[in-house]
Amino acid sequence: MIRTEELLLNVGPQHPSTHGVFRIVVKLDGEVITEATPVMGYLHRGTEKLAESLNFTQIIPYTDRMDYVSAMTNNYVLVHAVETMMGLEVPLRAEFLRLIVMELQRVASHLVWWGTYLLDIGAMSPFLYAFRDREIIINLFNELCGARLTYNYMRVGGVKWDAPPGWMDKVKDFIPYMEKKLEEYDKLVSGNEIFLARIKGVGQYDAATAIDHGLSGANLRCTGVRWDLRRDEPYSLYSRFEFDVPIGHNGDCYDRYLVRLEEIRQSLRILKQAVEQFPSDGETMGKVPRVIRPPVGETYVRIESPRGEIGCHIVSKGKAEPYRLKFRRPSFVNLQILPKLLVGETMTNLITILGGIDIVVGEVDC
Amino acid sequence: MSDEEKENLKANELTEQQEAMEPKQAPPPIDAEREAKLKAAAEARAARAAAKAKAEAEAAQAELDTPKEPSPRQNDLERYVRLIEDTVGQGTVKESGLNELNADMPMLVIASEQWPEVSLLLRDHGELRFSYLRNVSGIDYETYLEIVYFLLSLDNKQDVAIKLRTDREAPSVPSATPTWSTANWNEREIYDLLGISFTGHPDLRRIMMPDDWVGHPLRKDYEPLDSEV
Amino acid sequence: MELNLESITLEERRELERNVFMGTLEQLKGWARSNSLWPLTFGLACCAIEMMGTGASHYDLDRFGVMFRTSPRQSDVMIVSGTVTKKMGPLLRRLYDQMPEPKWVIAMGSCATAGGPYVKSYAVIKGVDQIVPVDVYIPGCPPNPAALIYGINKLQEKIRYEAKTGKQVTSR
Amino acid sequence: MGAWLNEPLTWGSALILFLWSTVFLLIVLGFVTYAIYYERKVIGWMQLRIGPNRVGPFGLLQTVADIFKLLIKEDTIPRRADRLLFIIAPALAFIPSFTVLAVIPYTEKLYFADLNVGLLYYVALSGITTLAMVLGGWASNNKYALLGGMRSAAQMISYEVPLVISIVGVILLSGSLNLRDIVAAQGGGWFWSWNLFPQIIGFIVFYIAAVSELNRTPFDLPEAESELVAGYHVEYSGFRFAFFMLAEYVYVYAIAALTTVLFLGGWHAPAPFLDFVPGIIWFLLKFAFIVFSLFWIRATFPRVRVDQLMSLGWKVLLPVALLNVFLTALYLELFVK
Repeated sequence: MIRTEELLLNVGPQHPSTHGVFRIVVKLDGEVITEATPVMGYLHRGTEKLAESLNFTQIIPYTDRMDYVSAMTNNYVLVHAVETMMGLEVPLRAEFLRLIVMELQRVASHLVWWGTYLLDIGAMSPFLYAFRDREIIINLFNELCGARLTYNYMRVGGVKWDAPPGWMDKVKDFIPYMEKKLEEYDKLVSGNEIFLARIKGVGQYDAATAIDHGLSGANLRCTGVRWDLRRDEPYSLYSRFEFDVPIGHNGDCYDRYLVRLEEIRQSLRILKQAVEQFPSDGETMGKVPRVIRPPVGETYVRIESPRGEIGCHIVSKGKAEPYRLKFRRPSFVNLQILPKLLVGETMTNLITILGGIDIVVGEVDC
Repeated sequence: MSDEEKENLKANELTEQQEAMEPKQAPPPIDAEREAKLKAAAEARAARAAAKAKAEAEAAQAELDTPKEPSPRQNDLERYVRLIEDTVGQGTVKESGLNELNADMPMLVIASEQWPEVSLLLRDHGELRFSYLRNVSGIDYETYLEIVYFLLSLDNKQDVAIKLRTDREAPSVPSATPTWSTANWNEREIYDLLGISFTGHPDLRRIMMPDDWVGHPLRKDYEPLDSEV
Repeated sequence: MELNLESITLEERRELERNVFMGTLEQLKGWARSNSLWPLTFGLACCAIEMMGTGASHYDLDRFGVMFRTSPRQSDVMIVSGTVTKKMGPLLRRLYDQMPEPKWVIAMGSCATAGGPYVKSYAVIKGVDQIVPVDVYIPGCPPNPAALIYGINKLQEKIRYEAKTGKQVTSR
Repeated sequence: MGAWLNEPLTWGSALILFLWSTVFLLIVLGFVTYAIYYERKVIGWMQLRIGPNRVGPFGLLQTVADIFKLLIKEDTIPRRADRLLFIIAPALAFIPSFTVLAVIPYTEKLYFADLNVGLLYYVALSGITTLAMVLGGWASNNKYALLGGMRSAAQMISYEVPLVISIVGVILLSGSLNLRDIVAAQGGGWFWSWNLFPQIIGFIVFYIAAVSELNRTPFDLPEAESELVAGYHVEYSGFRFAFFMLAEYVYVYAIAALTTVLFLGGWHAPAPFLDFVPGIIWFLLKFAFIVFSLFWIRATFPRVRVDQLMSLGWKVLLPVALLNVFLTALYLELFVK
């Protein structure tokens, strides 16, 4: 008599493809998943509690470490929230610098995603190509603010450092370089039969499901919902620039892949215009009181991070420290759809789907 | 502000700083000079407070004098309140207002018993269609706990914030997970960190902290058990 | 040359007593171990991205024979790259226990060294050395890839030094 | 060498055979050492890296250090593992991989065993390694290892079928299972008389199936790093792990040599006027090219999924291989007879 039983498999927290310390407990019937339970919190560091005893300038470095692949956008959401509350004016040059670094960061973040996703699927080389090009952006940031990953660049009312001489030219040179490389990547990967067979039709969901689960970013756009906060709720200077919001139609991993690649192109397009229009001189720091004390009340601002809608909810009691600071982390919200997608898939597709959602565990757990 | 006043202010600040450095219950004055100094400082402080109060009063007066432009969102707010009160019942909306700090986003405080009904209305009503739940925040206001749902209608491009309030001792509100799946993990997180239990939630477990963790870290009176580790 | 056996110190005598052959064998082992440090892919937080960057084209850890292994059974050194939370601590210890001897630990970044910016947090372990013995601490938040390479070089130096002299640099 | 095999076994001949195989083992070990080094270097260059360059001149001693370290590493056996099977598995993986090398002819003179059923012998023995992987995966008492072991069993059995059938065309053309005869049949003249061109379909099927048999990218599912951590050898450490790696690279050697023999004309020069170059050089050149192409593929392709792997094996490769046999037979029947 042959007895069969389901296999309970622990994927993570130390697993090469969970992108950090994330764990999924899956029930396997052969190689088919019958139930998946994500377990997180292995990187829960209590940022929100820590922030309650720090003043706003001191919180900025913590936002870097939340989504460490895209630190600049996280910087921005916090300073933007405080500026909204206090009604501060940001000098044009500073706003341009912010926008440029945010778009560069989007390119860098998508590159990391691209490389690691291909690594998950089993191709080694794209990872190294992606990191080579990311290294250029990192070097640009390093020149600008002296850090490679956690920049602590933006301040309430402006930015900390002005661009060093010649920096903008380097950005200008980078754009055509990256465009050329993107074509190369397309040739190398996007048409690969094995790759297409691996991701087409995998992890499919429709727009209603995506909205119900509160997905944002490429995860929402891949279903055909044209929703990009840069376009629909413009912040910063995005209304000045021309760019498209790429959408997919099938809502599968392949569409997510295409949308992200296209987003890199659109970011480069924005960058090109921003570098053109960059004011030749001006202040990089607005008129800001020495101690930043937002008025009593609360505000919720949201911007488009590479992973989706990142929001910041500040409750202030008129002190230099926030009374309560809550971040809406796109990775955390996007991940919720995972258990639903995994049922009935094979072990191999688990990796494909999880990678396609593009999470950063620091942000999931905060 | 004239130069003289500025100097005065500076001097005041200095004395205040000096005072701050001294212990709160100052020892009885020994010499006259010191006594005089303290007295002067106290006087200056009183004067400053008076000036400040006056300025504030003036500002408030000025605000009253120039009536604010009615916000374009005012109509929306009234519409939401009317719709909810008409459909669900009078007294469902306890408070309502526009949040000036947040581009006049309408904010409604809902009686938590009616929340499941209201949530369905908000999602499904043809005029509202708040199908997208952006964020759920939990806040500990020391006297009560508050949960804020930030909703968005992708069709109308309108947003609204819904607040629920509950007491601190046995905090419990109905869950919004049956309406928006987004609420699932967000509510679990609030349960974990603030200790609010959501009735009707399909899977209310701790999400961030280990299952055997004691206490709810985001409460204002939270004391960690093992702060040395 | 005449050797005065009376005047040598105790330490020197111990050194002499160590068999010459054994000495070279130990050195050979030290050479092999130090040149083939396979770290466990153990990305925790921000530092993991820099660790990945160090493995990538620009810095290329493969030059030093450092090859990331995913199974703890096949790895020699654990690079703790990031914040260790109280939830993660027991698992980290278990992974360390699964690694075969001889094994080393590099605490990469200030979080792993002493809690870093999260030192006041309720959920973070203030230094991974409370759980596992650490050989090399690398400061930085996150450390530059060059700093990680320097840390690995220091660990190699340590392994060779211990093999050569028989002394322990750090207590375990 | 062949002569020794036909004589009655004496102590003297046994000793000589033993010495020969030891020498050969060392050669194979040398190959494995430098194949790994070569792989790391080549893939490094393809990925714009440098690859190992610190240990010894140009990093030449890197693999030596790696192997030595693995040998002196602590040997762990999980407490709840099946000890006997756990210990047997690495040896069982290595022994057949080394044994199959006996039938490979390098030149007309240089070969170890002149078996009439050389090809059959190779295919039969190499199947045993699958067993070792399943055993290792099972004995580890680890779920990832079990999944890896199961995958490898399914994969290797599925791909053994097209592998063998793709060779049938070669056997038909040369009319022998003896590898020396197969090479001899391809000789005499230009490179188009090699089996590569008449048997191009067979070659493609053989090559794909061979990559799969080797568990290399894009068919490295049994040890898929990003899914199963390390697959069937996840619990193996130290020299037991080294044995698995050794077996893997010896198979690279074996498959590269077999491809050279079956399809690339063994020791024959590509053109008659190049005959002055010794045959062994030609053999090594072709052999090295095949090894390189295996590494090249590894740096290029992503991994396929289990179900796609199976359908490729059964639905595409097997029918194509059968078609190839049919076409070859038809050709022989119509034009040669």
